Amino acid sequence: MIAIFLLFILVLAIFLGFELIAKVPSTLHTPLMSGSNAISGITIVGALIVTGRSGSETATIILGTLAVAFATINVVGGYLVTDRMLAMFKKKY
Amino acid sequence: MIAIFLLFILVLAIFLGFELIAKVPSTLHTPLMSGSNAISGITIVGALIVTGRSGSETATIILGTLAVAFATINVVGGYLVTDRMLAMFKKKY
Amino acid sequence: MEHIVELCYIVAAILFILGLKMLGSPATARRGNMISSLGMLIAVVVTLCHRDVVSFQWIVIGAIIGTIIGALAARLVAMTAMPEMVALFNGFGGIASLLLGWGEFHGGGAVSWFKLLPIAFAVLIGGLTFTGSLIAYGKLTGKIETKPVLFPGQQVVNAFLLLAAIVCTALYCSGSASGAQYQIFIVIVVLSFIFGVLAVIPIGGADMPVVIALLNSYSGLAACAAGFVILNNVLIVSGALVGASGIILTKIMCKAMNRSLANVLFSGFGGATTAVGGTTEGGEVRPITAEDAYYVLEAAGSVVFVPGYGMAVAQAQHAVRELGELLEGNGTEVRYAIHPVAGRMPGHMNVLLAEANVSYDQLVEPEDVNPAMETVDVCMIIGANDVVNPAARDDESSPIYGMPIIEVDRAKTTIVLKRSMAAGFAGIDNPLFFKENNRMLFGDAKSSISTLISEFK
Amino acid sequence: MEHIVELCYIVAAILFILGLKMLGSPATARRGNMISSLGMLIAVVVTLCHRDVVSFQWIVIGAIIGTIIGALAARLVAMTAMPEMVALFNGFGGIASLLLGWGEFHGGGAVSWFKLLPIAFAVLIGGLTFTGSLIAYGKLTGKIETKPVLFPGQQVVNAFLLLAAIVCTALYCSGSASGAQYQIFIVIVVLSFIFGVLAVIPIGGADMPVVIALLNSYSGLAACAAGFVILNNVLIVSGALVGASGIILTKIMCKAMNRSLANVLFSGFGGATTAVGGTTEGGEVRPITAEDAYYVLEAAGSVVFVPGYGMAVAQAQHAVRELGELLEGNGTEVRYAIHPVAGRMPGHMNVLLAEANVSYDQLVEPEDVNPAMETVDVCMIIGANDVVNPAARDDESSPIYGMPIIEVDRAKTTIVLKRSMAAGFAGIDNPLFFKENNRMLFGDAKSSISTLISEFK
Ligand SMILES: NC(=O)c1ccc[n+]([C@@H]2O[C@H](COP(=O)([O-])OP(=O)(O)OC[C@H]3O[C@@H](n4cnc5c(N)ncnc54)[C@H](OP(=O)(O)O)[C@@H]3O)[C@@H](O)[C@H]2O)c1
Ligand SMILES: NC(=O)c1ccc[n+]([C@@H]2O[C@H](COP(=O)([O-])OP(=O)(O)OC[C@H]3O[C@@H](n4cnc5c(N)ncnc54)[C@H](OP(=O)(O)O)[C@@H]3O)[C@@H](O)[C@H]2O)c1
Repeated sequence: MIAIFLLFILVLAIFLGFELIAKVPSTLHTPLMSGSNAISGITIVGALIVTGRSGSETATIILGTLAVAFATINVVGGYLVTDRMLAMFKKKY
Repeated sequence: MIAIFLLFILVLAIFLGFELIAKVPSTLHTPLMSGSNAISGITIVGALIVTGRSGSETATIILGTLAVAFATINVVGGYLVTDRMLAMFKKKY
Repeated sequence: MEHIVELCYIVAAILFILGLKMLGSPATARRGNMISSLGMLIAVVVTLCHRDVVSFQWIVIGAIIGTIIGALAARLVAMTAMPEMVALFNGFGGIASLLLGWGEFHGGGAVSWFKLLPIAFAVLIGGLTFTGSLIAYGKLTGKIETKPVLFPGQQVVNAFLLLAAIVCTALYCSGSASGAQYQIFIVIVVLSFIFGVLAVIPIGGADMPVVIALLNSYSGLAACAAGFVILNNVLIVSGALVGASGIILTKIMCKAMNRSLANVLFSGFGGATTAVGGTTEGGEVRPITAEDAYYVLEAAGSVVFVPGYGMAVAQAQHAVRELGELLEGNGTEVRYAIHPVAGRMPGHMNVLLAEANVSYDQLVEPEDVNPAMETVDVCMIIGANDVVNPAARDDESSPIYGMPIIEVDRAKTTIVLKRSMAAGFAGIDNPLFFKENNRMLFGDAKSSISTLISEFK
Repeated sequence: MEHIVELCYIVAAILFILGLKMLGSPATARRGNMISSLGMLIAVVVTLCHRDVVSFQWIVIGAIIGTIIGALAARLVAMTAMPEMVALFNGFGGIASLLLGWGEFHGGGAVSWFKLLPIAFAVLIGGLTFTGSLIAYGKLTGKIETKPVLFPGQQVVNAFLLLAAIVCTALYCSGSASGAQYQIFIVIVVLSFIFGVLAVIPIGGADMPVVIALLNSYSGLAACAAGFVILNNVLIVSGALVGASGIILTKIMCKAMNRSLANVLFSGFGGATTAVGGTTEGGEVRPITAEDAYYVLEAAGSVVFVPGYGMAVAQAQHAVRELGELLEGNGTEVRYAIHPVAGRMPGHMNVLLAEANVSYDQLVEPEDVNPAMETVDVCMIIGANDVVNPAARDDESSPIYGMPIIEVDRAKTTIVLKRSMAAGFAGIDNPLFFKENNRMLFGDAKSSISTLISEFK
């Protein structure tokens, strides 16, 4: 049953994603690319759970820590770089 | 946990609904109104389950049958009337 | 099996979504509606295969009755009676949610607040939608007083009832009144009916389209609540889609009328205003005969028709189309400028003109026609009033100030077709009628246009 | 507690959605990005409060390393190096999904196919995204051969590897190879890496932006798969949003280049084409000196700048802005026409001009500037080539026929700034250069414009 719910959520999110992104003007496509890239760093949530679980083997912890590090680069780098770009988009009067 | 999933689905569907409907041009607002009204007849699914369950009391069955009848009017009437309207929207060349 | 049923529900939801998406363009709208109905069919068929559903006798009876009534109603209704038809269907959706909730409660499946609360919501919203829609139907067909019904202490009564509903719901959900739970439930049902009536009677008949859109949204919410009652995904998704759609339509209408939703719901608009109608001040009015109007049209290089509520009253859409074709045959460029709230429901004019077979690419929106209005030779205003009132643009003290209009007063010539100098829906003067380049062609729109047509032939 | 965590995940998902929505307009985009990052923060914090997460030592180490690297990279990267930066970050997202899947598998929580299959997907897509992104990064920075690397039998090798991956995944999920399951898992990991390499090496360096958008979409799918591994809503929703975004961007780019995705991925475009570059036929070319160009600009009432990849190469955006301001001071109307695929990534020109402080309301799209092109006095084409090639409109035999262009050839005068008669990205002739009303201002765009600026002062 959980699988059904997750599938339903997936389907809705895909439709929503298409509707949202199709509206972004080409002006903003580069920041959109890096901004959505940052969102894909959400795997960090999974990495945290795998790493932080009690009683894991060393190998699991190493894998988890690497996952945390890489996902963090993706998240932090992605958001910061997007912000840097967007900070430049200004309207003058 | 199921409540959480359902809530998540609700939230996504609301966002999706707003994105979808906001794009409909005013030309089509009347058919949109009756078309979405027909969709709200989806309660028929619930009505069917309540009515068709085994070993229900008479009162439940009466309530369910009424629900089925009303929901069917909503569904059948709504879709047909929308179709009648939309059949008139034509482009001439 | 269970899983297949659920997967089919997902498919049904996808079809609803695709259907709504395709309703976004006239070219695909009809197919969109069919796809949406296919989704409904799948949802129904699959539910009948559900393991819980074992006895079909009553289902068949209910479904047959519903199908006959629904199909007949959809067939027989006149295009001009669309608003009231939608209101009625909408009410039926609401009562279905209420009955579903009641059946589930009576069936006794409900013990925890987790189930009782959604039932209470389904009943409250469903019942309110039902009676509210019935009142709206009555007002639109003129079967009940269309003027706002206001009585002293109305707000107090409303507040008291709201409190009662909250208390009842709390008692009922907490289960602390176990002996009287059924009685309390009935009270909630009755309260929901009263709510619907009280919410709609203070609203004027002309504001009913807004009310219908809002009630449409409520029927979606009721379906959502019903979805939480029987823990069903597809009800929740469809309900949310409908809820969103109703709210957006409400917002669009309020914005186009330049009024807040609160103003529509609570102000009793349309009660006092009828008195203001039919004023005279403002200058000289220049009437024109159909014959003279013919000469003006005959010489025009470009004509824009601006239809309004009067075209619906006069049922003049076919005549208008015929006139338009004659003009085109004469080498005149013909367009139809449609204001989003012309008429009495959103997209009203579009439906009427579509019925009369006007190609939808001849219809233009105010934003597209306004900028080049100076180049238009003749604007024919057919039973429109508020939507072409320049006071909305110029007169800050006007109640409709700020409402976007079709700026026909900037065209070279305007001809207004109406029966009298009476005001329109908003009940206010229209300075356009007194402009120097405006002519009034008095009389029923349909007969005026028929005369024009006969001049052309 | 559990429920609160899940509710917070819903909030995080809502913030992502709102953030993406706000990215839809330049005025709100920055706030949208912040809202999205707030969602991420909430998701992370709440996960740390999750009852399963008990030891923090390694988490802190990983997070600190990641934050330092990420922040430094984001700080130090030059605006022109954005494409490769995004590629790199993207690859890191992919490897994180792979490692997460691996950790979960190693942790032994996985026994049923219901868990094993998502792990296999997370690993396959994550690994492919990782190596593919690294190759794309290498190609963009010129660290590896940018030309398509094609070898005989490539398709056969790919098909064989795909088959191997399917077989391994099936074996691994069915659990029928219980003794060798770990070995099979490692084979899947290796295969995923090989896939990424093989998928990207046959694609030319200039097509990398499309590849990056596609890999971006894959990293979203990997996150989705990871979400199914740990049964987490927010991963699924965010992954789906990113997946959709990547696919739409890919589609937009392909459409603007008038090529199919299959053509981009498999045709080895850009390998042969460089040879075609620098042709001569087509008529007489009229060079112009900066001084003469100054007189033309000085006399112009309206000027449209059309930047292209050459502006990025020459880093001329600041000079362009300065020239634009001088012209405005001179009473000339100045606009910037931006083609969606000018440059080497979608929106490339917008970012550069924004960096140079050009107000975004001076930027216009092709659809807006084309209709009134006849009224433009001078079009300054700054290192653009394919996006202004009239062959795309007129010459059915041209490989770019059908691609929408900025129709500068219809302007009164055009001045093209480039270094030679060499072709652009598509490697084809540009008839524009031989038109009578066109002048070529040869030389590096930045120095040409600087000369123009000094003339103005
Ligand atoms: N569309 C919606 O969704 C919606 C919803 C709620 C409210 N409204 C409101 O409705 C109004 C719509 O504006 P509108 O310009 O379309 O209409 P209007 O302002 O209500 O004016 C209609 C005019 O038509 C004339 N008329 C009536 N019957 C006629 C006939 N048989 N032949 C010729 N003329 C006839 C009337 O004048 P005579 O009596 O002199 O003939 C009247 O002035 C707006 O104020 C809008 O805010 C619209
Ligand atoms: N934006 C995207 O997302 C994307 C993605 C993939 C592919 N593409 C493709 O990339 C192309 C973009 O078109 P485009 O018109 O922007 O560029 P282009 O057609 O590639 O032409 C760029 C021109 O700039 C000139 N140039 C290079 N360096 C210069 C310098 N320092 N100073 C002056 N001129 C210089 C080059 O000529 P010289 O060598 O003679 O100076 C060249 O002809 C399209 O074909 C598009 O399909 C775009």
